[in-house]
Amino acid sequence: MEYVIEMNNITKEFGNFKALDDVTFKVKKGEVHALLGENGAGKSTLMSVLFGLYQAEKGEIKINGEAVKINNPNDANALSIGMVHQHFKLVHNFTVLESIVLGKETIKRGFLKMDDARKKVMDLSNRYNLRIDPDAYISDITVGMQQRVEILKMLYRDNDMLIFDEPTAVLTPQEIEELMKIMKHLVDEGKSIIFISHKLNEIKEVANRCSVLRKGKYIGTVDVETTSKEEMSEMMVGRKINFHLDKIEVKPGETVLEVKNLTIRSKLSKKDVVNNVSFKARKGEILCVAGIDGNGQSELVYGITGLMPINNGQIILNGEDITKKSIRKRSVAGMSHIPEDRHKHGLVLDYNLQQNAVLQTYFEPRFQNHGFIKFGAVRQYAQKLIGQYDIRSGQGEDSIVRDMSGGNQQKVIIARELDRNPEVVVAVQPTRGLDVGATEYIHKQLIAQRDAGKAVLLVSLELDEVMDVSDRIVVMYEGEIVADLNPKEITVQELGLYMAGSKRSVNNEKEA
Amino acid sequence: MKKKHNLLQSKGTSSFFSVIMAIVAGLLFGFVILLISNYKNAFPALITIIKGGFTNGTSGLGQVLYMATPIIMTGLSVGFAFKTGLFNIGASGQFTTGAFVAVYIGIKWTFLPSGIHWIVALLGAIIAGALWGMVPGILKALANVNEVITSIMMNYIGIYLVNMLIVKSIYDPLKNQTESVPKSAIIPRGGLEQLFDVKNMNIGIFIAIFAVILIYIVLSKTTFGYELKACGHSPSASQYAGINDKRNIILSMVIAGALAGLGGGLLYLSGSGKYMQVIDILAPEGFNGISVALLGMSNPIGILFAGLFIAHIKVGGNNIQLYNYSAEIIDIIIAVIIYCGAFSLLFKNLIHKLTRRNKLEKEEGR
Amino acid sequence: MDIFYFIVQQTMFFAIPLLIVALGGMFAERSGVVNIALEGIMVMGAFTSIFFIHFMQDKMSGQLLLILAVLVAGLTGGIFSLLHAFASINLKADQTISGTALNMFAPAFAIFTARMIQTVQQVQFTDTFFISKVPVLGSIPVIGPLLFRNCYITTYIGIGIAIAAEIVINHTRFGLRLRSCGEHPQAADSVGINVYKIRYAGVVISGVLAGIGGLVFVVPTSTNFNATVAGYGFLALAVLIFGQWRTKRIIFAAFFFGIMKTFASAYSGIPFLKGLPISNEVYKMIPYIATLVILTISSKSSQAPRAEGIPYDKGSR
Amino acid sequence: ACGKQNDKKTDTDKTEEKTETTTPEATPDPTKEAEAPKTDTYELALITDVGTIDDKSFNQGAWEGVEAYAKEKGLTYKYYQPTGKSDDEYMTQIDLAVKGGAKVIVCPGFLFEVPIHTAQTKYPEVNFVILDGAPHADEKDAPMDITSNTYSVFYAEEEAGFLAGYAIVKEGYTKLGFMGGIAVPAVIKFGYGFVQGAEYAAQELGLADDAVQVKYTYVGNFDATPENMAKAASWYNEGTEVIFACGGGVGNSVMKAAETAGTKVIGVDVDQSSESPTVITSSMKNLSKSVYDALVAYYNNTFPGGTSAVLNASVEGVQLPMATSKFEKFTQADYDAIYAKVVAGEIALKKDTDVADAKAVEGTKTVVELIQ
Ligand SMILES: Nc1ncnc2c1ncn2[C@@H]1O[C@H](COP(=O)(O)OP(=O)(O)OP(=O)(O)O)[C@@H](O)[C@H]1O
Ligand SMILES: Nc1ncnc2c1ncn2[C@@H]1O[C@H](COP(=O)(O)OP(=O)(O)OP(=O)(O)O)[C@@H](O)[C@H]1O
Ligand SMILES: [Mg+2]
Ligand SMILES: [Mg+2]
Repeated sequence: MEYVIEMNNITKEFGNFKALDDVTFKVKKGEVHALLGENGAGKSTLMSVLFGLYQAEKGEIKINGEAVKINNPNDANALSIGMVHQHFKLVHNFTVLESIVLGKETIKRGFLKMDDARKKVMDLSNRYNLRIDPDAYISDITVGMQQRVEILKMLYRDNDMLIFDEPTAVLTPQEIEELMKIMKHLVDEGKSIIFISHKLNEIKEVANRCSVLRKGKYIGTVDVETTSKEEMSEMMVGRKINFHLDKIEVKPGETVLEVKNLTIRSKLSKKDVVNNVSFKARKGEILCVAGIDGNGQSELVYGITGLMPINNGQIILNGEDITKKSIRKRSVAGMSHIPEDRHKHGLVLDYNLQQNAVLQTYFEPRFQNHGFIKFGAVRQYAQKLIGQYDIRSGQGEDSIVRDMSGGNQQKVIIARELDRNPEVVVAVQPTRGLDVGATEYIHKQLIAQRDAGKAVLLVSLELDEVMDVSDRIVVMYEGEIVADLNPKEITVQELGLYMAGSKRSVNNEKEA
Repeated sequence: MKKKHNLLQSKGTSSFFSVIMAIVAGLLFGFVILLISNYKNAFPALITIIKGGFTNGTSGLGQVLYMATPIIMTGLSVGFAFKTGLFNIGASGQFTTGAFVAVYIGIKWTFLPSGIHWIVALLGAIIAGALWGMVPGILKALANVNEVITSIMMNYIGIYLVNMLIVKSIYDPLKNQTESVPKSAIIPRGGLEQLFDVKNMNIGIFIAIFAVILIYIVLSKTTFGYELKACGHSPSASQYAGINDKRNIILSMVIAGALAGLGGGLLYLSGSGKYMQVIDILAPEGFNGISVALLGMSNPIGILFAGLFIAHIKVGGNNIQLYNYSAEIIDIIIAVIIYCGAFSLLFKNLIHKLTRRNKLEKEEGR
Repeated sequence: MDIFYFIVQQTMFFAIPLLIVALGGMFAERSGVVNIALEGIMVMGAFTSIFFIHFMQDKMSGQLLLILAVLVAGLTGGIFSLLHAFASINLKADQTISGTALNMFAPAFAIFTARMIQTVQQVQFTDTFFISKVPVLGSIPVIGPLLFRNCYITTYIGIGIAIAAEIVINHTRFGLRLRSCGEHPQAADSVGINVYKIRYAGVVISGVLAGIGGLVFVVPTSTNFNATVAGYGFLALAVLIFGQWRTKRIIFAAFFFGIMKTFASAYSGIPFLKGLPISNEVYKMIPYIATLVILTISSKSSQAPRAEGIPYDKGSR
Repeated sequence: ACGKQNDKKTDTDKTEEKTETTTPEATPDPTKEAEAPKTDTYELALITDVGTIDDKSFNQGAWEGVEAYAKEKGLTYKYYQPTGKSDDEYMTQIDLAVKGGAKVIVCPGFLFEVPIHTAQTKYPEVNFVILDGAPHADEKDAPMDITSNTYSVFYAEEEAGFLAGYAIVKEGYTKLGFMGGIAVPAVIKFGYGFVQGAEYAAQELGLADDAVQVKYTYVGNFDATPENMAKAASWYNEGTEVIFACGGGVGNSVMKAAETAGTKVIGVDVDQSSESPTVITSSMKNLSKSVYDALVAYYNNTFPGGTSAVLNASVEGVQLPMATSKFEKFTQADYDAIYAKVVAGEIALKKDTDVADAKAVEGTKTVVELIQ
């Protein structure tokens, strides 16, 4: 009984599209098994089949050597399989405790009996060092805690086989580190883990073996220790990936975007989530705003782009004060925005690709004439973007965006925002959840913008990205800018200290 | 061959087929009811229903157009709001206030020259309906109040207010209704009364068709429509794109209200001897508008045909009284047709699957 | 004091049916299905149950008959609502479609069937259910005249339903699961909850309650049933939204609306309102205007169940 | 073109009428015939107005007259229900009824005034009975214009109301209410008569000044609604003993309120005693009898076409159904006596056209409290 999980010759179709084509995937007991593949390769789909969310058209699943049918998550659960989904499955107005017990409630005569559950959850929380507040509402807790809730959900169900679908995409470096520890701890206890990630460093650190999918097909399984990152990524995309970003030196030019004493007060907590922040972004420079999630970066961007009203301060774009200007005016004045939440802000999911391609430009004369849309021009433009940015989807420019894979959805946004020839690009986590190929591509695009003399304001939680791409780094901590750094002069460790608030080099001068 | 596939694939066509299926199902159901209540005449009665407006020569057709006009307008109102993500259940109140202002202007502003009078009265109806739609719009945009509930409230406020105003201004106490509207405010016949054997046929239907085309163009061809639909699908993404979503919510409701208000004006200025009565009943045209919009799949052109169709079989339903069936059967049939509209998704997916398979096979072969 | 008791007693007649039906709507909507068919379901429930009373009143009378009728009404509503559930859950159709269809179907069906059976469309019934004073309880000072005189057993049924609804929604496993389906069905599905089943349950409960609400609406206010519930289904929908989909607030909303309605229709018998120079039509408008005003003030944070109105599709992401 | 065709048709029809052979409207248009080959024909027709045929009131009363006569003579009969309320839609029903072979069409309600004005010339061979109205053109203040194939019937509702008001005060009640549906002439006349009847009885009984109080309102609809029921309940709660519920379904709401309050109701139009035990009497106009009589006249070739009649007590156009009334003090003899006085015209009653509101018809013994 070598394998705890065996998925043999799995084929899964969506309509006529083969998301999985004869995939074989085997996990040994007590290992962390990484699953690697480009966006849309079928990783989540494969795991959903294992977890009973989807039924495969062909193939068989063996758990502990026995052939099983997994028709729904209950079956999976009964087989001791648990899953942390790529997009968390938590109810926003449930408490942490309710979220964990949902589906496996302890009851007495039909009534909920939370006390036992609470005890068990708190025990688990302590044992695995998964810190949570059982009575907090999901909508009020950080993404990191949400993830811990998801993990506790699995543990609460006494699952032995744990699936983590891109758990690190939304975590801060510290949280990632913590998660790695937890995973090792879990494996030490004899549990088996499937770990999906696009980040080869993480796979290198935590995984024992790694299986690779490409376009729905199984490519192979390798031993992580003996395989280099380059080899793995080549397996994944079918070509060599250049991990080193070629960046020519560019001398920053004049200031494009200036933020002066920006303050934003939270409506809920009445706290200054952005506190007297000032900085300048110059032509030919990628300025990165680093920081742990929840330190005011999102609000800062909302304030700059106009999605949130600000309480104090000034925003100046190319010498023009845009503080009170509408979103549209800012956009026309040359501000591009790659938003953090692509589903909420970036795309009208029920519009097709063409319609989304002109979301920021539909009113320009090239796309409309006296208020009438020039459909031919829009189509051509969408086709151009598809070609240029390698956007893949079922029906080309007519695809409804909702049906597209996350990576390709992101590409639509990137294409749209960069192709507008902006003065400044405000990019928030532009590569979140993207595979290495796509990430590389987007980084290159951002650098190209900078080389073309644009200013890029990059907000990222990923230290690698911060260090590799940016020309200058400002670090935000509790709403304030605590450091203004040159990436060539600091180490990742140092940066981490600034982010954690244990070091600061810029003082917050209220009067300035 | 290619052409045919494109045709089948196009959303419009598969919607059309599913509507036809729904209609067939509804009629079958109606037939069963006819059989149950009196099997002897069931068949000729069914034929009469299907023939609908074609039964009585031009007079039947005229009747269809007359009946269809107001429900096309309220249908358009509801359907337009649907397209922009709002559920305008308040078409009834907008219809009533529009009708009142039209009738009021018709009766009181007799100083207007006759070529202008009716136009001003209809404009009044449009404005009144727009205002009535604006209230839910503003409350939704600025205070986050669900438009369904405000529309329901506005329906009742509308009916009571209009009743009060009628009694204060243009009341005929002998008949508990408004006074009659002078000829100058009646919508012109445009020669239609000669084409159709209905005394009071007028160009209202053309005004409705014009509104349909206008809304169709606005929604599908203009940037304004693009914005409105974007707000309907995703307010947050629209906001991100610099679209003023609050303004658009208000505008959507204003336009929806204006359409329903115009419907009220068109009906009560039709010169058909229709009077606004002082009675505490919500105008049924508003709720029929929901049916029309759903049957027309919120597509303006679809709504036009849905309105005509419902009027058509209602005329048929009226005629089956001669076979001793009660006209309620028609409501049952329409209900079933709308219900079967729910199957359209199923049907559409089926067509989609079939055509896609063909397409893929073809592509593979290439 | 008398007039105060009177107002409370009258308020019950408006508030209780609204309450029951709005709570029904709550179960559907918090499971994720919008139910605008409440009006139609009320009509159906009232129709069959009043018919039931009509036929049975020779053989029995009083509270037993009424309770049986309540069961009939609930059963009818539950069955009728299955149509809505089927269309909006299985067929994943737009939920206004079947709602509108049911609203249209019910009165036409009631009239048609009544005429088939008894040639007239009104269904007559004899009211043997009125309780002028509940034994013992009716004699308690203040509480007695307030709650236990001039009433119907349906009032207590309504209050019982409200209490049960609060408990079920907030304190049972079913309630927890129901809420999860209305907020995030994918989450529910991923922990092995059958979203379809839960939603069916939600819709059927709404049907049962709306059916009962139809009967409860008719019994204290007329001597026959004439295929209409006078828009109270839509008002219940409004109460549901006014109550922000929460039991306690719905109770408040229903009684608020009920008391406004009582003032509006019984002002001529209420001393302090009688003298005011306000016309009948204005009084009629007041409940609706008051509701609008309160909503405007209180809606900023109102949030419908997030997944409400969105058909759940296992495959969708 | 159409107009001409119509003219031709009526010409042929007229010639046919002379020969009096087949049903009217049978020959002229062959296409129409072909389209509807097998429809049954109905000789007597009634078209409902706002209410339905079984409204327990106005339409139903008229329908019962049609039904009674038709059954008696073995004639075919049928009612038609308009799809909407407008002159055109009523006209459509008249067309349909004619197509259905109607010889006599009964139209209850003043809403038919304009449509019948059109129809009486369009279908000269068909006879029309209009209740509560008289045909006139579609213009403001147009005078009555009635042709020989139309018979217009009004009722002296004020007399019916008078009888009810008189009887109820004689019975010993002094706290009264009048709850009208909508303020249309018939309803107003009932109301005024009711107040005047109460006053008359109070005078006879020698009651103190202002001894009889009448709450008086029009609720604005003809439906059974909780609002109407609450309104009635509030009156009863305040001490009102009897309410004259004068408006179709409103009656059901009032009866309900009376059932719970243990008070009384006066019904309207038809004998409503079977609706509820609280109905003490009904202020009836003899709808069915007048329709029946008109039909008898038609088949005896004495159809009073071209005239408009007001059916009052003298022709038994109004009454209280004494047999089903639940009076304890007010006797048949009392009824006969007062009825005779009304017939004799001894009592001058004010009508809707005479005074502005019900306040103006109160007397020394009666106070009317108008509730607007
Ligand atoms: N419900 C669905 N309906 C249609 N197509 C789907 C569905 N779910 C997934 N797909 C398609 O199947 C393919 C595989 O998707 P999947 O989510 O498994 O990719 P992934 O490897 O997890 O990618 P990512 O790294 O972006 O998460 C994609 O092309 C996607 O568009
Ligand atoms: N995400 C959240 N964040 C903060 N507070 C919340 C959140 N969700 C709910 N609450 C608050 O918690 C309380 C309980 O919420 P819940 O949704 O159970 O409603 P409730 O008050 O119990 O009403 P009902 O009993 O009628 O359902 C409410 O007062 C609500 O305002
Ligand atoms: Mg994935
Ligand atoms: Mg709760």
